[in-house]
Amino acid sequence: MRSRLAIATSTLVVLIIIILAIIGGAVWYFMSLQGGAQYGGVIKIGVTVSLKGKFQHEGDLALKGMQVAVKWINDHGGVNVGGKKYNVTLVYYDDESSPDRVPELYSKLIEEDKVDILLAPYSSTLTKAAAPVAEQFKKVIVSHGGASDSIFQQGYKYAVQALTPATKYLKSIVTLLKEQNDPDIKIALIYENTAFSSTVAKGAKAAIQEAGLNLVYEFAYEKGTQDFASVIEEAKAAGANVLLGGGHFQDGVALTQQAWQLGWKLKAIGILVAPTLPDFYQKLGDAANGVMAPAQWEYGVKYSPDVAKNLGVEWYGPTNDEYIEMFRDMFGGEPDYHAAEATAAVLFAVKAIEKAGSLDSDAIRAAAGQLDILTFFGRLKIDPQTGLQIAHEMVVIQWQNGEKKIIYPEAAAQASPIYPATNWWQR
Amino acid sequence: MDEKEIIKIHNVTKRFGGLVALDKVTFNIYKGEILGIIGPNGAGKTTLFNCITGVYRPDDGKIFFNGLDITGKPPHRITQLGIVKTHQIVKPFNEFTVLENAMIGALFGRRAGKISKDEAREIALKNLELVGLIEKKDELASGLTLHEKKFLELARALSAEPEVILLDEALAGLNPKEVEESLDIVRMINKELGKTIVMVEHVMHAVMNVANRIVVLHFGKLLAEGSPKEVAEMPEVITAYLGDKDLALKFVKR
Amino acid sequence: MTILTDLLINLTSGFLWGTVLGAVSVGLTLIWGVMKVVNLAHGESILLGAYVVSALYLFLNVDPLLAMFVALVSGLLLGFAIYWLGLHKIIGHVDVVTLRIEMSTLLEMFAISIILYNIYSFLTRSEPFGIGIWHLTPISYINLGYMSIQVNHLTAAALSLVATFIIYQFISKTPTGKAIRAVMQDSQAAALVGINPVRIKMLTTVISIGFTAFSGFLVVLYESAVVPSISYKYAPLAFTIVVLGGLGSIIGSYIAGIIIGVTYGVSKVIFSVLVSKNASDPLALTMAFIILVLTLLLKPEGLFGVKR
Amino acid sequence: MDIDEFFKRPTPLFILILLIVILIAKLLRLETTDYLITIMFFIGIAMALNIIMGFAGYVSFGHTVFLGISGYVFALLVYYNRDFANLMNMYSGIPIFFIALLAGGVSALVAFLVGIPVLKLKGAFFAIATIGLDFAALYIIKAFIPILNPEFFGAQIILPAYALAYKDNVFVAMYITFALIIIANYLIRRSRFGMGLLAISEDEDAAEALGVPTTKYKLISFALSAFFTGMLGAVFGLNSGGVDENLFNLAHTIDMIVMIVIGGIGTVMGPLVGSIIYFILYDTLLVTYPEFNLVILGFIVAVIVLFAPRGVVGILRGKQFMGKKLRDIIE
Repeated sequence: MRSRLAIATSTLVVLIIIILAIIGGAVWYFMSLQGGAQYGGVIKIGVTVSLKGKFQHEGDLALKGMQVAVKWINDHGGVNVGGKKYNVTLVYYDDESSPDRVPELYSKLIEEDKVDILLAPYSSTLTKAAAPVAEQFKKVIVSHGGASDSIFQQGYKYAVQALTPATKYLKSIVTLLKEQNDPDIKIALIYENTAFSSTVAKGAKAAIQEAGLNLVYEFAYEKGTQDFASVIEEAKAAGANVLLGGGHFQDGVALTQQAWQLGWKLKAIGILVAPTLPDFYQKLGDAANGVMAPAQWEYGVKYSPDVAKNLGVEWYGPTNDEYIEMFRDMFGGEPDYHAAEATAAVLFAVKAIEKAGSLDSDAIRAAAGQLDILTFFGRLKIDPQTGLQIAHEMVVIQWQNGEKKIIYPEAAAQASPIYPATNWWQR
Repeated sequence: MDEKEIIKIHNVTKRFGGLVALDKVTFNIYKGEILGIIGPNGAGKTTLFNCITGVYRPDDGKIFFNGLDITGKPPHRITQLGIVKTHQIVKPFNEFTVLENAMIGALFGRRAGKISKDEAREIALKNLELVGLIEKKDELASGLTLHEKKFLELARALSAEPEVILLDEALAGLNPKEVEESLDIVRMINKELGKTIVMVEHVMHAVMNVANRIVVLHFGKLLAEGSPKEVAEMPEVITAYLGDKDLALKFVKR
Repeated sequence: MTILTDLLINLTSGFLWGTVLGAVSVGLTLIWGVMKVVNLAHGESILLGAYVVSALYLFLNVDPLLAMFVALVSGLLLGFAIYWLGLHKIIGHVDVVTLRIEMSTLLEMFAISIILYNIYSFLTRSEPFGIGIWHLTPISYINLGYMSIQVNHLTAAALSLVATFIIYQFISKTPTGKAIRAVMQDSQAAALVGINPVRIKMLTTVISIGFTAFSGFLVVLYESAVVPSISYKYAPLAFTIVVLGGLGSIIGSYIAGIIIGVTYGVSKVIFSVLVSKNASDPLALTMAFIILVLTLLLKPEGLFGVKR
Repeated sequence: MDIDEFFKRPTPLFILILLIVILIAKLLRLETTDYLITIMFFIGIAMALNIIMGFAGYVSFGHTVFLGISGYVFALLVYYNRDFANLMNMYSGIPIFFIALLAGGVSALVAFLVGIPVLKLKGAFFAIATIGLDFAALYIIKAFIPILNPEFFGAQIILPAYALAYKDNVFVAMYITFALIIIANYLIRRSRFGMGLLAISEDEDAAEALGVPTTKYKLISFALSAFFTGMLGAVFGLNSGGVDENLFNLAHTIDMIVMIVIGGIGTVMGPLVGSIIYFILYDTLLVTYPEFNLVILGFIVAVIVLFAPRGVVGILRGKQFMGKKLRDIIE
């Protein structure tokens, strides 16, 4: 009795296994059929965007930026790869701003959707999770929102960057300070203790040292800090007369506001992120005047096909006005630098494919290393070895009488810098 | 009943803050007897049980079990050595079946680690049979009546195969018929299985009837010790506890 | 700047923050002490008040000093909803809260916290939202000589003291308050003298969550803006404070809050000397949890709690 | 146990089928490797927490602390030791499993040391203490990791390209870890140890009085649970290209507890079924109501706690099927 039962049950298990195997085999067969078919004439760009969670604001803009780029390319005859015309399409999933499922979604993009090239997700936390997948499947991944350079120092072969790396964020402002030839500059560096802001600060420190300027105070505050009174008092006590730092919008506003309220006399103020947004002036009023900020991209930048000609590099993509108009048409809102970065990344990726003349990742990566183009976003060229962006320059803006003006680099400038910031220094 | 002591309680003192719950209590428990511990509320009966089973560590004094010093050993060690307690407020494992409850006793009792699950099941079944819960073996313990839960406690304790069983008010809350049933089982366990039984009890007539010997605690002190009859006639016991001599004797007679 | 000044500054700001922490913990100590319900949605209850005040200020320009009463009312309503929808079925008719029932309420409050947290995240897109550095007077700083104190911090501290005093008076003087204390000490005995336990449990939940939402106003006043994840900072600290102060003790919580705040301030200075300035903040917060574990082990009834 | 009894019980059969299905899905590439890794991670953490929460009844709210600790240990090991990093892609990824064992061991050690005092606490106090532990560990990591190496800004460790494991190898390591955890769960549930733990979750004093060495058992189960959680954290950290403070995020605790509560505590099948339901729900809700999927999940948990405190499997166990009490066969 007992052995009969055993035989029956083991037969059952074997049967189940066989059935599962047959189903599995059939699915596999049909999938391989599908895989074998050619998607004639379409280049698939894969990406995850954060439509939920802490990066949803940036993710939303980035997605729109990518969609503008895709539309522009297709409207302008697609892209020429090895003599054939290809259209471009975007395949994306929501990563919920969490690194947990990023690897899964990227391998889905590669294995199931069979995309040809990847864009990285927003932020370095998510990029960190996506890059290994790209590396293993040998897909080029273009970073547009991960300004931290650490990824590019870890020897990833297929990761390339389409925006200025974080280490160079404050470099332009430091250069500007240096150009003032003021012997009495004492810098305080007060920044948010996150991967991005810390990297910026590290780059700033190197730049300050290189410029021979004087760093007298440094402090990294925790994410979400709103109260800077004690930090400001300490920096004041250290004799600092230039403030560099910040992190995100709220803390940038609070830092500036409290420096103003506590009567800190400053010759120059350079704050990350916050001053680039119109809200900054609305919240701070007169205190906003004189405040500088680095930006990846601004409305009034004057990159154009003519500039490209002068520089001797190829122009690609929409002009600045064309871009803003397209964005408004498609989405009704205004683009910001998050959108522009993403647009530029798509342009860079597509141009690299065109230059490679094939969809082979190694060829694309090699071509990307050789690429040197100018777009509405600025000049794009990567280090052939590491993939780090080396040509794109940050613009510097300064609030002057309630208006945001581009003051650096000179080629793109709308106004000259006000130094020292009179309202802050002579009060 | 032989006169060999199985548990020796020597000079045990236990204080809670300023309150002395047990004050230098010394007495013996003999192998094979049924010992009743009585005393008014707060006399220290439950505290004494808790000291024997290791729930509390005495502040002073020693407790020996079969000559082995068990003072301050953790409760599960003492259980595995052979002393098991049933709880005043029943504590069945509600989500376990009746059988599983009893099996826990066997698996972690005196032969802990040396007993297979099948053996444990056998023992559990035997003890459930004994207390009359065999028909309910597959029901969840949460579904039993209070009376049945008390029997389950007993079966669980028995399954640990102890030498000594401490019954903490096992009869409280039962109706007279159930008390009689319980007493029969207690006697049977004592006689047929040869277990030593110590009962703390409020149901006076019951304990006076079933016990071979009585220990009286009063405000943490040992007041008297002796056969039920002797104790009932001791003047100090009567004044302290029983109040009325006639009443006391009535208990013994019933 | 000398270490001494540094110490003085951090002591002061730690004290001020501590008063806010104290007020934040009062609601938690009530519901935990009286009903054995560990309100895992405490952080979300705080956020409710913070968001109500901020939304009224930003969208309707209501003065936060008026809006704080709306925060209180919103908390009372949330408490009412939580009791009848979430807790009543579990604890409404039990006299003795066993470990198992305690775990059920814990999980129930946990589920409620998930719901609220994600609603907030959705509504605010997880971005900081608040009343900003809200000006009570034209001068928003008071100079103490060795440091400047933000007026909003001082206001928060003052209001926390007043509010805690009021709820303390309420619990110790009014008949309802006395009934609540009776249930806290012995719910079975309280039932015997004719106190309706269901009513008291409901009231406790309502008052506790209401006060917590009110304290959310203090948090947003102190922090100027909040993000949902700030509940991960305040709620664990509130648990620590309640344990330290003793379950059910309002005064105990308030004082424990100040102790934690001051410890935070002082250890921040110490760690910035011993380790590094950047590491001092996280390490100072760690101290709170070391205090938590030590309290649980050495004096589980807390500083002002009743030993049971 | 003889073969007969084995097949009369659906639990081991279910485990076996689950393991086979994952393997088939991998070999036939029905799903991407990363998806399978993610699934195994989520089911795994629920099963790992189940050992302390489901069996012993101690709800460890700060359990993510062990994901974090082992994740960081693993990342530091392969970051600083090229030998480890090189080993990872040899022998089909088996070495990853062994390094994860090491990292899990650290978590187990921490759990053991912390458990000695903390497991004396009951119910809510234990839950709160573990939350405290999680935050304490998080803050300590945030303070010291950046000091350790200036490259680790914001306590984020990005693994160098040479320290990346091939997905297939990560799969192998994850698969072994996963199988280990489920089988351990099953064996524990069937063992005397498991009976003891369940008795503890029912009534700790009664269990101790009946001879269950409660202190020892709680410590072992806490350490085991931490060990497995840690192993998953290590392998998953590797899969995410490095670690950051997100690993300590209580959001993972939400995942674990929700899975266990949906499925039902005290069983092996509970969290298994629970995590599968959770995964399906999560994915479908994510598609249909991406903004509210967690809100809806919260409601589901709230309702389950109120009306079916023993979860889906708990309901099933109360039923009869073909004259047999399901309680007897669903473990």
